[in-house]
Amino acid sequence: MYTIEKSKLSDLFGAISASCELYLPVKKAGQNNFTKYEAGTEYCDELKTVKSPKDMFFPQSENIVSFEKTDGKIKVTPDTIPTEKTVVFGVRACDVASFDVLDRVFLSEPADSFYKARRENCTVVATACSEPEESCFCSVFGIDPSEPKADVATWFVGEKLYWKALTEKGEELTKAVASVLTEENADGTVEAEKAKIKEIVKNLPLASLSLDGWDGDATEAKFDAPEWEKLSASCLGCGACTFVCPTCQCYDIRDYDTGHGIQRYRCWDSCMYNDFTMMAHGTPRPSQLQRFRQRFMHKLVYFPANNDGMYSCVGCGRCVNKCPISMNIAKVIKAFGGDKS
Amino acid sequence: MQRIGVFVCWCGSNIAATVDVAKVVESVKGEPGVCFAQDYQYMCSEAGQQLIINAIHEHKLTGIVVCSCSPRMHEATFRKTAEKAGINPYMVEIANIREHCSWIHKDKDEATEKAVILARAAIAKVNLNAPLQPGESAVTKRALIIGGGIAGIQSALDIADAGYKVDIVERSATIGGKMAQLDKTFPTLDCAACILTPKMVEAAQHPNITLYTYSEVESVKGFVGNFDVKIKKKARFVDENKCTGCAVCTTKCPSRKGGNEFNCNLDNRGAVYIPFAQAVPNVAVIDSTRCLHFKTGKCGLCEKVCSAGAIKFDQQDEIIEEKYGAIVVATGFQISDVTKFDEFQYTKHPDVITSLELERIMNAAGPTKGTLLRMSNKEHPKDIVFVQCVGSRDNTARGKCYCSKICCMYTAKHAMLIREKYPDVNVHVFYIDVRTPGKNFDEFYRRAVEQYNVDYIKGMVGKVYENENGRLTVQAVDLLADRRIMLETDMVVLAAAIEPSSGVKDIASMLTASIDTNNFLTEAHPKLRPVESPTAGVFLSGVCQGPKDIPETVSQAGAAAVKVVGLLAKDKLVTNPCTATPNELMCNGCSSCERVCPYGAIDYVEKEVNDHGKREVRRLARVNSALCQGCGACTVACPSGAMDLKGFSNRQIMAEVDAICK
Amino acid sequence: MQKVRGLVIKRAGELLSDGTVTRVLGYKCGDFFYDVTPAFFESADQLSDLEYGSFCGANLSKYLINACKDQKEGKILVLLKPCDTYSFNQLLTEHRIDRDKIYVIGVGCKGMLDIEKLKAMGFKGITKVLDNGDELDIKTIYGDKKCKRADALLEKCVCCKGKDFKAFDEVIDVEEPGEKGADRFEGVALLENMTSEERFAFWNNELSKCIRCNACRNVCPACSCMKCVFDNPVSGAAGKVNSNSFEEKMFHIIRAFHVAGRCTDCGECSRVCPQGIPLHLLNRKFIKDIDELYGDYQAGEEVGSRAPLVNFTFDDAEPSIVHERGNE
Amino acid sequence: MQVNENAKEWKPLIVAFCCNWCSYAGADLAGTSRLSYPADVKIIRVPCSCRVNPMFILKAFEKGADGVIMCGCHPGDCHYSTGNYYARRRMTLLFSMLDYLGIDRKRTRVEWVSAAEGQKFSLVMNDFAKTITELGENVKLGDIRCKK
Repeated sequence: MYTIEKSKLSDLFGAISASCELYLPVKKAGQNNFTKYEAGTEYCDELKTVKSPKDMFFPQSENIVSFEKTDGKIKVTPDTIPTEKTVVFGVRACDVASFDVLDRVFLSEPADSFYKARRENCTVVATACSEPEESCFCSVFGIDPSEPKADVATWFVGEKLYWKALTEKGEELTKAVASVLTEENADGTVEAEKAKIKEIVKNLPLASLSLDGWDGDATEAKFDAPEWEKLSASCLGCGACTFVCPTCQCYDIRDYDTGHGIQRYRCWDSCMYNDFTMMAHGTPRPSQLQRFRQRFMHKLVYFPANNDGMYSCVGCGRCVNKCPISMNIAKVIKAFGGDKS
Repeated sequence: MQRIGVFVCWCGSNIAATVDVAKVVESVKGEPGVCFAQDYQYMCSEAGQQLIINAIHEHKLTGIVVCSCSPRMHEATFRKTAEKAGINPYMVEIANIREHCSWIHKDKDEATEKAVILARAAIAKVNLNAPLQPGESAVTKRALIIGGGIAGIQSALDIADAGYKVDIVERSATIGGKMAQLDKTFPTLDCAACILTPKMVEAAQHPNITLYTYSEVESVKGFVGNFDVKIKKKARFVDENKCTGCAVCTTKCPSRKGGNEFNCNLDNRGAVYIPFAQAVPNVAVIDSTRCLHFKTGKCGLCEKVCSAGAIKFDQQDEIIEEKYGAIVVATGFQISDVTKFDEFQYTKHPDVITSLELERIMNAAGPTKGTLLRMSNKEHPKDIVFVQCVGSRDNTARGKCYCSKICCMYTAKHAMLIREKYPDVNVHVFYIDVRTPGKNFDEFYRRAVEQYNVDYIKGMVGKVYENENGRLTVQAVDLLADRRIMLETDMVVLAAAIEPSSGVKDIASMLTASIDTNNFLTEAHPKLRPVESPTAGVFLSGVCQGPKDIPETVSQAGAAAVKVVGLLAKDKLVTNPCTATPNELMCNGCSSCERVCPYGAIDYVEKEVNDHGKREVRRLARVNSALCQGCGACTVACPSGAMDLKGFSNRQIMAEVDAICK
Repeated sequence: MQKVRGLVIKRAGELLSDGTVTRVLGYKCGDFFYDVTPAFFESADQLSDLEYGSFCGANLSKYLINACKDQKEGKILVLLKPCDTYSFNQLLTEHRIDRDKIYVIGVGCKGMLDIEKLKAMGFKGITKVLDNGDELDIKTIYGDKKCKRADALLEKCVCCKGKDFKAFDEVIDVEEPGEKGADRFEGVALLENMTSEERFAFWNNELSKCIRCNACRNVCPACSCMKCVFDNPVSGAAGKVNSNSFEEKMFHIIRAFHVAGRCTDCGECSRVCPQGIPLHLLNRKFIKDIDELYGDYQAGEEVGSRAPLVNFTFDDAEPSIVHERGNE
Repeated sequence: MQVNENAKEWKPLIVAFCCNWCSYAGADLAGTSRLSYPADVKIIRVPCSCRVNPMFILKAFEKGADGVIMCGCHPGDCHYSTGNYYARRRMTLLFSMLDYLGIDRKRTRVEWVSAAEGQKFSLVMNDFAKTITELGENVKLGDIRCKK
């Protein structure tokens, strides 16, 4: 176990960013988002970033290939696979868990080479949630915010940050920044913090959500349920939930005419959009009810069906906070009777 | 994908001296869609056109780009060339490499580079061109004239003489309009009735003209060449075919309390009346608001005295439906409300009158049988004051910002007539400016001043009030002498501003013709199309378009008639194919486009659409391509881009932008 | 507002029972006090879930577009706050909704609260907010807190348009008539007074947060196009993402331009933006320009009024006025 | 933006939207009268200034234009009677918004040029090109992918 004074965090960030790119939660124009560290950047200790850290590995838009026409021939140039070493600091347990969900999609064969490279090049430093909020329900998905499972786990207690490497990558990073850390036997302090967090988590208002009835076999039971109509009635069809969600992984591939060629890029897409998976004949889900149902069925039924029962929700609660009309996965689960309280 | 041919013209040395045409040809060969490119000395020549035709055939071209002079010069030429070769004429685009390039640049490299870019933009556009077909619509060979004053009568006569049917709709009981009320006309001082009534009779007797007097236009639907109009023929309660115009009923009618509009209410008429002796048609009409039979159910005297049996108390309003190819608006004017100018005592003193009232007083058929008398005591006046610009050139809320144009001249006329007939009467005229731009107008005015000693005073009248002796005092300023004047007079005549007739707003909205802030109808172009309304098929005649005197009105009426004849002479109208067209799946029916359309070409229909399997009834914009002129205002007003313009589509223009910014 | 809620439930129940309306469009309470969801209620017994409290900022008028189109029988009762009635009128002006199918209850409002502002004040784990006159009692999992009500108002309520209903069939209001809010153009003027470089930096900072979730567009009652240009592959402007600073700006400029003269300044765009971008500053800029250049105009004040961008006068200002005024 | 390879000198790219009835004809007259203006100006013909969608202007900037100018008939002389009045309002508001976002206000302009004003057309284009050259390359409003 290592420690560093909170007041000396900038030394730590300086040390990390000396050898690689560091991303961490930073408040810009009033909002907390993962941002690249530059000297002077201040860490924001708010619980949640607006966007999840998923665009560390799966950016909102990324160029994949370009085409250029010269002398009647088309030249195809794939964009280069990123090689920068990165560290992302301050990832919460739920977001760490979301990487497992994304890995299922992007690393299963054929693996996505852009995602794979970014994922392998990145060391994840997680931070325990000392003050979980009312919208959090990670415990429902078996995630323990007091004990994030990343390359390095950290805890803010009092005036100190406690640092513990959990993987080889974590050890390596620890070694690289050892000069600014202090070795200290602080298991007692950290254990006490964990116990405190666990107690708060137990009593969170959404902790009573129950996933009974939601699994890979629930398609028939849930698909034609009358609840969907009421739940989706006020959905605006925007993509706020999708884009703040750490596990949503749908994308579109588009071409952009640069004037001197075509740049093909991929970008996040949202199943809530009315042009999602638009085909020549139209869209397969013409109503908002169908699109709304798709999003939740995917997270709670189809994804577990294809991924050994893993849900594609980690209970981060971002959608609870950000949906313009306050409709969210917690309300969906409850509407189907999933509340133990 | 199009198969595009690019033809680069040398224009002798006009282009070739500054633009390396061979390089342009080489550069465009790699552009998308281009499968043929060639330069030639004179593309517009017979040989050049043949070269294009041959290339179209040989290379199976679907679109062509001509890099040459301005499209304003030869676009039509090359469209015809394309048509001759069997491709749609709208598959031609011109890159203007002469006026916009070779003629203004000296550096050959620079000019060549620009020519290539302009050619590329034209190629990008042609790639998105679609064949366009001009539409056709039939023309109903009948015209409608709204308003039966001198403007309407003149237009009707001219159109009728050209051999077309014309209907005149006039809301009062006779045609003739304001001119019939006038005594004499400037600058010749001939009698208005003497020159007008023959025209009225001619109109009534013309085999091609139908008169609908005491009638109003109820609704107008349709568009140029195909207007469907409903005309309401108001009940006269007199059988037009039986009435002989003997006027016995009008003298016997016991209800005589109401004013006589023809004499500006300076005397009274019966409830059954003929507006004036030379009325056309010379048929009585019963004013049901005044008739005792309608009020009490009794009386019926007129019915008893009518030997022709023409009185029909049970007559009903009648709706006539007719189709027209063209409509002329000739709704004329009215005297604006002078009661708002109370400093002149118009509402309080009977000797303060408007100029039109003076016309009636001076007229032999008027309330005083043509003798100039004070209306207060029927005595001969010694002094008369004329006040100019009452309400004209007045930027305040009660006035009109414009010049009424006719007042200076008719005041000079009045002054002269009075001095001629009654040399003992002193005439004073207060004016801001005397405006006499017209043939023999200034001479006329100078005669009033020099020969008839009319006292013209530059200055405005501030106030008029009654003296103890019953005469009026006029308080004014003489601007030239820079002094205040107190003038005692017997009569004050106000040159009230003229304004478009009441009801013109309703007519304009029925016709979707636009009106300006003063309610004058707007012309399609203030200089080049002054007798056409922006709405195709609607023409303007007389004062409804702006203040004017009789000769101007008559000439405009003739001009409008020629435009109508030009339209009716066609069997079919070919419509501009570059019109706006809405994408039904994207249209919201929000009405933004309709509001900016200067031609009233857009309306809305409730229509079922099939939006990818979802069927629903939506409110959709519909463009009448016979009316649309292709300006594109609607395309930008439309937020969703549902409205697009053929020939200049969003995609085409953006493709040009892209090509230029490459 | 508890009192208004009671009256609304009672009246809505009556109107449902006597068949005047068949549906009620209102707000449904959620797990916390702040997470109300717009919802339809189809019978009197469902109304127990109807909420009308300090977090009912959502403008319900846009839902009427779809509700008027579905084939369901009967009228829709809708709850509209004074400011919402402007949007309602604007939708009527644009023929997007059918007045005959709608029964409007105007509900009184003393200003709605902004959960984001409370969070920004540092309150964590908020589970309940009690309205206590000028003060708020805030219950959180980390203890009870207090703050001034005025400090937690939504931006649109800070600049309240006033308590007049511009459209209604009946009104339920127990609040004292209030004053109009602060000058809504203050924020715009502040930016106008900056230098061009400062403004550029400000907007770069704000708009770079945009994740192009389209929440601002989809919630906007003026953005009621069947198909948005930004979703239309042939419009030349389609895009799903802000791939760079140009797209961020393009989307927001065009969106603001398309609603210019039609925007009632209902403030929904700013309220729903997950990244807290002050989008109202764009719309209000257009409104301020329109007011200054073409005369005061409030969209939705009057049904059928002619929006400034589909109107003109002969002596309108020339575009060069932009180049001549203010700071470079 | 175009780079003249030989001179290595930056040249601005200016897009001009000209109404068919007045300004385009004015440009023709400038040509006929041999009144020169920089080749950086490229004209796109539109039926009326009211056809110019703000999107076209932003599109031009996106693709690398350094300045955009729109020319129409003088107010009161519109071939379609009212088109330029609508265009005037649209452009005023658009330009004001661009300025509000901190984008160089001088990169956009509206000029009314009649078919008889060849001289004015040439003067306007010379002046606008000079302004844009002084402002330099447009960096605030372009898509980075379009840069060469």
